[in-house]
Amino acid sequence: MTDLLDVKDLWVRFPTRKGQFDAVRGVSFRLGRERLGIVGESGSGKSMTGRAILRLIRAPGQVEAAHIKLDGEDLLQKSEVEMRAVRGQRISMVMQDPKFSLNPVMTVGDQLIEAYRLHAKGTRAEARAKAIEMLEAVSIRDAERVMRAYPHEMSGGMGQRIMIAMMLIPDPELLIADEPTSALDVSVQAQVLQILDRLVQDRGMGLIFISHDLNLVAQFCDRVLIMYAGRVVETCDAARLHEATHPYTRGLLNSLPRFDAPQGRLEVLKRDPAWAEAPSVGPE
Amino acid sequence: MSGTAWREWLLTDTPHSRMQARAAALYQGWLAFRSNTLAMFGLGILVFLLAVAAFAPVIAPHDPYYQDLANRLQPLGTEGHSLGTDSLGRDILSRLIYGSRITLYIVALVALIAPVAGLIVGTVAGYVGGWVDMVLMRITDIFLAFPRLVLALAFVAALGAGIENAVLAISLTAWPPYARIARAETLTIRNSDYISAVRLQGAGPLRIITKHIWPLCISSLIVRVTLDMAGIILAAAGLGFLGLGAQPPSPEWGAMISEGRRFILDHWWVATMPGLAIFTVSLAFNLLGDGLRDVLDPKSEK
Amino acid sequence: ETPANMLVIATRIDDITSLDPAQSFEFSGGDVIRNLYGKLVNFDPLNLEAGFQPDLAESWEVSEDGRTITFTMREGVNFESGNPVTAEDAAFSLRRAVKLNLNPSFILTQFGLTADNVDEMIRVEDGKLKLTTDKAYATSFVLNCLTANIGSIVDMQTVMANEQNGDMGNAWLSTHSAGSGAYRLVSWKPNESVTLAANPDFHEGAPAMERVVVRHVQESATQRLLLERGDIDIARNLNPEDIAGVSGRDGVKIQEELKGYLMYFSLNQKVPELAKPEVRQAFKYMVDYEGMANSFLKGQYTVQQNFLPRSYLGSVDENPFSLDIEKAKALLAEAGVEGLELEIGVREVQDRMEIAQSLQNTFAQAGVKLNITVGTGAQILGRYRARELDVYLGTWGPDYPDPQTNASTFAWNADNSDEAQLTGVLAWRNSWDAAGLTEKVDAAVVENDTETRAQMYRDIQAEFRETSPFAIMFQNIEQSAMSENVANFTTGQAIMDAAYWEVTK
Amino acid sequence: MSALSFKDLDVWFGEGRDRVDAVRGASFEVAPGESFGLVGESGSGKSTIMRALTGLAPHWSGRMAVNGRDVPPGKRRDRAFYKTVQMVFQDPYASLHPRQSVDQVLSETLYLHGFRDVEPRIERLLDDVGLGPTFRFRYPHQLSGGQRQRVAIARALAPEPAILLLDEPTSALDVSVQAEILNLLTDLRTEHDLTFLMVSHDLAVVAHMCERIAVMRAGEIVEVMGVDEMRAMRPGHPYTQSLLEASLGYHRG
Amino acid sequence: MADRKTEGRPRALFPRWLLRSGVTVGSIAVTMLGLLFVTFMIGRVMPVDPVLAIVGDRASAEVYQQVYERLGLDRPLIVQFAIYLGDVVRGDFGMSILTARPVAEDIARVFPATLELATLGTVIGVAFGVPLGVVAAVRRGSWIDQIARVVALVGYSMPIFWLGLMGLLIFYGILGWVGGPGRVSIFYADMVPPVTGMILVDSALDGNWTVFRDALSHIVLPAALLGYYSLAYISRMTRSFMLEQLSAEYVTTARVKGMSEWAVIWGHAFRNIRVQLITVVALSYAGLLEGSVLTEIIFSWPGIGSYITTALLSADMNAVLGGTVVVGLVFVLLNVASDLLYKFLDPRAK
Ligand SMILES: Nc1ncnc2c1ncn2[C@@H]1O[C@H](COP(=O)(O)OP(=O)(O)OP(=O)(O)O)[C@@H](O)[C@H]1O
Ligand SMILES: Nc1ncnc2c1ncn2[C@@H]1O[C@H](COP(=O)(O)OP(=O)(O)OP(=O)(O)O)[C@@H](O)[C@H]1O
Ligand SMILES: [Mg+2]
Ligand SMILES: [Mg+2]
Ligand code: NI
Repeated sequence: MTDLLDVKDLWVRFPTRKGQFDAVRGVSFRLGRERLGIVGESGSGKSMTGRAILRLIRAPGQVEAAHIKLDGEDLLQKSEVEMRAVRGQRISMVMQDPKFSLNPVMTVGDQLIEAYRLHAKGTRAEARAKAIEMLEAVSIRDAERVMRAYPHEMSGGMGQRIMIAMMLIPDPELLIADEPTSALDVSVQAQVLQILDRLVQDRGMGLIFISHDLNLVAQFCDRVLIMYAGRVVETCDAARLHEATHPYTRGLLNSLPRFDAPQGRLEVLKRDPAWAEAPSVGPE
Repeated sequence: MSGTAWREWLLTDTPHSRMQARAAALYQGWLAFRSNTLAMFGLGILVFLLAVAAFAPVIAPHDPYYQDLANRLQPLGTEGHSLGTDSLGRDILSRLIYGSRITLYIVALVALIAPVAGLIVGTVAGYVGGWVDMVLMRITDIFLAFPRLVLALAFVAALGAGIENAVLAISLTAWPPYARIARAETLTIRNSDYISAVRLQGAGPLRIITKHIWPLCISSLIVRVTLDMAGIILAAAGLGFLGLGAQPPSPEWGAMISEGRRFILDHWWVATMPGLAIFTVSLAFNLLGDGLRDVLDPKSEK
Repeated sequence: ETPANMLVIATRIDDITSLDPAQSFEFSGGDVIRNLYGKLVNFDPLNLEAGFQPDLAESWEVSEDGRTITFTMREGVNFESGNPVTAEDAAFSLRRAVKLNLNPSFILTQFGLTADNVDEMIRVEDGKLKLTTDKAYATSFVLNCLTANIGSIVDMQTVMANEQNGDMGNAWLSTHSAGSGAYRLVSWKPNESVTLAANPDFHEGAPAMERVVVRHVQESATQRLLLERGDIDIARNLNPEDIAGVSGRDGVKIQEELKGYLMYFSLNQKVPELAKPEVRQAFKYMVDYEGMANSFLKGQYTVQQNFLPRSYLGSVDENPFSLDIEKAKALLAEAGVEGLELEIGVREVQDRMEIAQSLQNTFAQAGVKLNITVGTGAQILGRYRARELDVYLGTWGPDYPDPQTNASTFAWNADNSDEAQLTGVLAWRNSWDAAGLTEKVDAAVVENDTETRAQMYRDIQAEFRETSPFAIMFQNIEQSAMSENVANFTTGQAIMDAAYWEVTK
Repeated sequence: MSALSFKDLDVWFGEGRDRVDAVRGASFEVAPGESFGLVGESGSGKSTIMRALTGLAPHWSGRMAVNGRDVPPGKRRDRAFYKTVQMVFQDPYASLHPRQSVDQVLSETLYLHGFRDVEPRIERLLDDVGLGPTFRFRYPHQLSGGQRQRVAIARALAPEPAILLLDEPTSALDVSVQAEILNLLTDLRTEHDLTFLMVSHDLAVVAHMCERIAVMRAGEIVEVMGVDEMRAMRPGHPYTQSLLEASLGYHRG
Repeated sequence: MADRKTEGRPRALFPRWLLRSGVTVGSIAVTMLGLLFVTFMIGRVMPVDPVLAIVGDRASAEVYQQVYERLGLDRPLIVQFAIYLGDVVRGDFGMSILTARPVAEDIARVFPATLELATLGTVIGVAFGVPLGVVAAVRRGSWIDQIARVVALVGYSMPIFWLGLMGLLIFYGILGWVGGPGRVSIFYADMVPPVTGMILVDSALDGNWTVFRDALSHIVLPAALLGYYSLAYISRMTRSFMLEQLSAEYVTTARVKGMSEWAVIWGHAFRNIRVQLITVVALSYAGLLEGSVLTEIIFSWPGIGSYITTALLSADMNAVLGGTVVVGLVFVLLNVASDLLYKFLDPRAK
């Protein structure tokens, strides 16, 4: 069986004043129809990895990889026009910051309808119906009103759900969700995760779930990549995240304050320069 | 110290003194600027212009005021007058060279007055708000709504013709847009956390405006000013065209163009050469402005 | 390209402020009015040298005492309204001009006419018009004055029908015509155009050009392009370079006419150094007359160092001064003047600014520093009239075709005190007491023998040339460029305004 | 006498129909030396209480007192007030002037509070917040989020205040950095005898830092409780209950 | 301004929109009043003598004095201003010295000419400037960007009369492609009844297409010239607005959806700069309406710019004041209109 996604030796480079900066360095992983979590501290290259898959790194950034295969087709070989058919239709991405990721002067409805009609040849009414259905699916109560509203009238949490709805409309095979729940209240967060969960289980969608929140990833995902300084330092089954061995992962886990019991001091991560140097942990 | 050591010292992320920090910030800005070839090209032109202005007496082949009525309106490439001569037989090249002084003078003066006035009005209006804002913005509107030429002409007419007054007049018409920009910028800055933080230290409005808001507005103003330079030179030329700018026989470029206007059909170079000079300078300022925008825009800092 | 029965002229008409002959006092306004109104006496456009000729007055007689002229009116001439032209209309027109007391009224009031006595002095008897003056002026002087536009005869009934607030129709007549001339006014759009339509009943015969359009075209280059493309028949404001540019062209001809106005500079006698006779003399040697006339003024100005324009009664052709820096220096040294620094006021007109720069250049050679102040006409004139300028560079145009017009301003100053406010008198503006010329001018104006009178003016000018603080430099030549097929167009030369009714194409 | 006392505090923004009542009838006391937490969903008015106290939210009514002294109405506060009460903002990226170096930020603060021995104080402050002297001349863009937050804390500590208001001091930071900052705050509190009023929506953080906690919802304080009660999941109000339950994490259904 | 207490009044008396528009109208009025006052004062302190403008160079002191008093110049300034203000409110701008007719009538004649020219110029400027700016931003740093820059800068830095005369020489003088200076050819002048004063509109209304074509051939060149000038400004501003939008995250979102680049640029990014663009366009339109004196002079276009300038140079203060008021009003109204559009187009502006 071919994997849904097969990324091999992915590099993302930015030229800067002080020479070249590698945001992602040799990341390789495979993804089936499952939930893959990517965690790591800020700036570790999580979002860049996600964007690189869609070839959305803006110049002067460059993407290099041995291959990025989606169902066996190498995305890197595709022309920009062919890529357009992949984006949205086959791979979607929920962007990190909903506040800036929605067009401020278009109504939510228009943006959702647009997402549908880019790939499906349906009528506007169909698109509308689908949009409302998706909004309701992400537990937005007043979908009709939200369709008419503008992004700035939405709270951060609603924006994030709209973003998710929008990206799910074309029924992608693979969804990359970049911190999709960070702005959500804990209760809504649960609902959203449930939706994603169902899509993976019922429809066999692949999901890359990027997050800060180690506990959440551990509970929600099947597998986890832990990134540090553009590399994958460890990969493990989500359920066994708490048994992770890499000192970085352990450090992250330990530095969390605990709700259930008081602690004196929190443990502080001691960074080891060697972590950044070591090669990425890959599937082979 | 060797060159590389200097570089190292300047490029450090961990400066050790205020001076080094300043120098490093400047140097990094310079590096960013330098990598922009076009901006460097613009800068080059301006440096050249400065040099020309400074060494005008050395460079100029003739006295810019020397008249030779028998030798008037010589075409381009005439022996001894490579850019020809004007209506009174004066050497155009020499006049252009000397004129660069006046052009620079105008540009420098307007650039000093208009943005500063705009900055003060705009930031005060934006920061203080309320009726102060109302009053200042109404005044700004009034000046903005004035036909510019009327205002400038009236001003020049009231104070008499002459380059200083022309400059003052242009400044008087040029400040309102700057005030608008500064105000808009101030409005976005004034509620930011870092301004709140200074307020929590008990800083007064004057201090906040001058020490905290100005430095942030200045960069966008600088960019805007460099983009407006061509306009300023031409506005001065426009006044000159109406006889109200630089007084004859001063070789101000705008005045030269308007003198040459009479011969444009048969002796096109008389007006075109100073026109090209203005074009070059404004191109230079524009390229420079674009480059500065990249360097100064905080958003581009990573 | 222009229709055969239509004459299209490009010129600058932005100086027109009124087309009421009792008010209009500008060049372009004069050009229009000349074609709209008949006068008692008038010049023949095609024979200006002949002097004034009968027009609406068929003949005239001068009384014994020389103070009253009786005009017999021509019969059968009608105004454009159809009303006949009568002596009553003529009397009304002249009285009206005196009573309105607008800019040009001095041309009539200098004969002792006032609002109070004008009904007495101008009267109609037996269908004849009688004009009485306070002194026995030279008849030629009086009649020359009546050829000025203020002597236009307007249609009394029409004008009074349009009176508003006792303005004797002034407001209405500013934008309408009520005359008996070759044309009537169709429209005057300020800064845009003046359109005239032929008066088919014109007493000298219907004009060939049924419509005349005078377009306001500011730029010489624009006028030239219009002419070259055939969109206009005549371009009146081409500068020397554009004249040179079109003169070789097929189908274009240049017509040169000597005009009346003079280019001069004057020295304010309030400046002590300038009041010295040697200094006044010296300045006249510091001007590159020939150089300017042959370069940037080429073809448009001719050297003239006397206050009467050539072709005026008594005009002389003696131009003794030329650029002579050494002589000027010697004269300055003689007067003990050195390091003189002066301000010259100039209007923002290109040729004047160039003249000023040339003066600046030659003055500097003689050791006099000249600072140029450029300003709008109103600005510079204001200071000139207030006697504030050290040196004034400007033009002067005669107001009527009689030597008195210039003599009375250049060489006449009845009271040189500041309080006198004789702001219309150039000698006064320069604080010059006219050094005994005043009386001579007064004498000349009442001399009835024309040759004697002419000689008197020649003498005045000889003295004036040497002693006055006026350095008269040039007389204007108007170069009109026109399509070759245009014939009989005249701008009126030195004494008159343009006339269109003889034009053919 | 309480370090901070709020009584029937109403805070609102805007006028007329635009009016938003951000805080309604809030009352609570913070004892000297205590660390008091404010939790609640986003937009419930937590930051607004702090902003009202420091004069950054102009419209309020009710009573606020610092060390027993009533805060005057309006937004004017005297310098003595700012010497007592200081605040650390939520977003370290927004709370530092982009064109001022650490040195400038701190020296200006010290200058404004009338300290003349600026040099040694800056060094000590940097030391206090765990930044070496090497950071002194850096500009914000040369600092990481955590480092910026330390500078912000140093700035707040500069006038030697007794009371520190902390508005989600770690929510913009990584978990690893969060631990460092929280440790730093704990240390500083003991060292300088500080009183904390701290806002966060992360219950674990609040639980870690505070002794007592007020739960806010829609501008109102629904409950004030001790940290132990919270840990023991014994809320007195249904909203607190749901908050607590949700924060336990996601369970696959 | 004193704020009257509104306490105790039922709020419903002042619905929000009424209050808002009241404030708008009020601020327009205040601006206009200020404008009038400043212009008036300029007119009076200027050392240019309005009397001289009327009586001319040769007038005697007596005539001068007479006119001086007729103009009311002997009265205190503030009284003069009050009288003037009263007249203006009644729509009476007084008589122009230069044209011997009411200033209002003059303006009604010259303003449509400028309006026609400026409108067409703006249309041209927008039609070419916006795409140019967008392309320059999208292809930032490429040769297209550089060319766009040079094209814009030539427009910015070559004096308009230079371009104008060269244009006339080439397109009219040599090629004969366009009509010459002036609004219509002489023989078509006054052929269509003036309704709006804009010949293109009037001839279209009249159905007289010959005149329309002729007028069009006359207006294209000056309009293209003004258009070029505003193109320069608009394209530079468009470029900088677009650059900002193109780096925004929502643009990436649109790409994620699989939109074509073209749709991303025009459908998303461009939508966000419309508001800013409108302000810029309004400003440049106002600038053109203010009258490009030089263009008007070169093309013998009897517009408001040269009207005001001529008036100013001749101290025809009534005309200057009237012209300034009209231009100022247009400016303020354009401002208000662009604000309204702003509110309409940008949902964030409430
Ligand atoms: N245009 C750019 N030029 C240079 N470096 C960049 C650019 N964009 C991003 N980077 C760098 O790439 C690295 C990876 O960024 P990325 O956004 O993937 O981090 P992240 O793991 O998603 O962090 P976060 O949790 O904060 O979202 C960061 O160090 C960032 O500074
Ligand atoms: N300047 C303001 N103008 C109008 N409303 C405001 C303003 N500042 C805050 N609000 C409103 O006041 C309410 C409380 O805001 P506040 O910032 O105190 O919430 P918070 O509890 O701190 O939320 P968060 O956890 O998101 O920081 C919100 O509804 C907010 O929209
Ligand atoms: Mg990210
Ligand atoms: Mg908050
Ligand atoms: Ni060394």
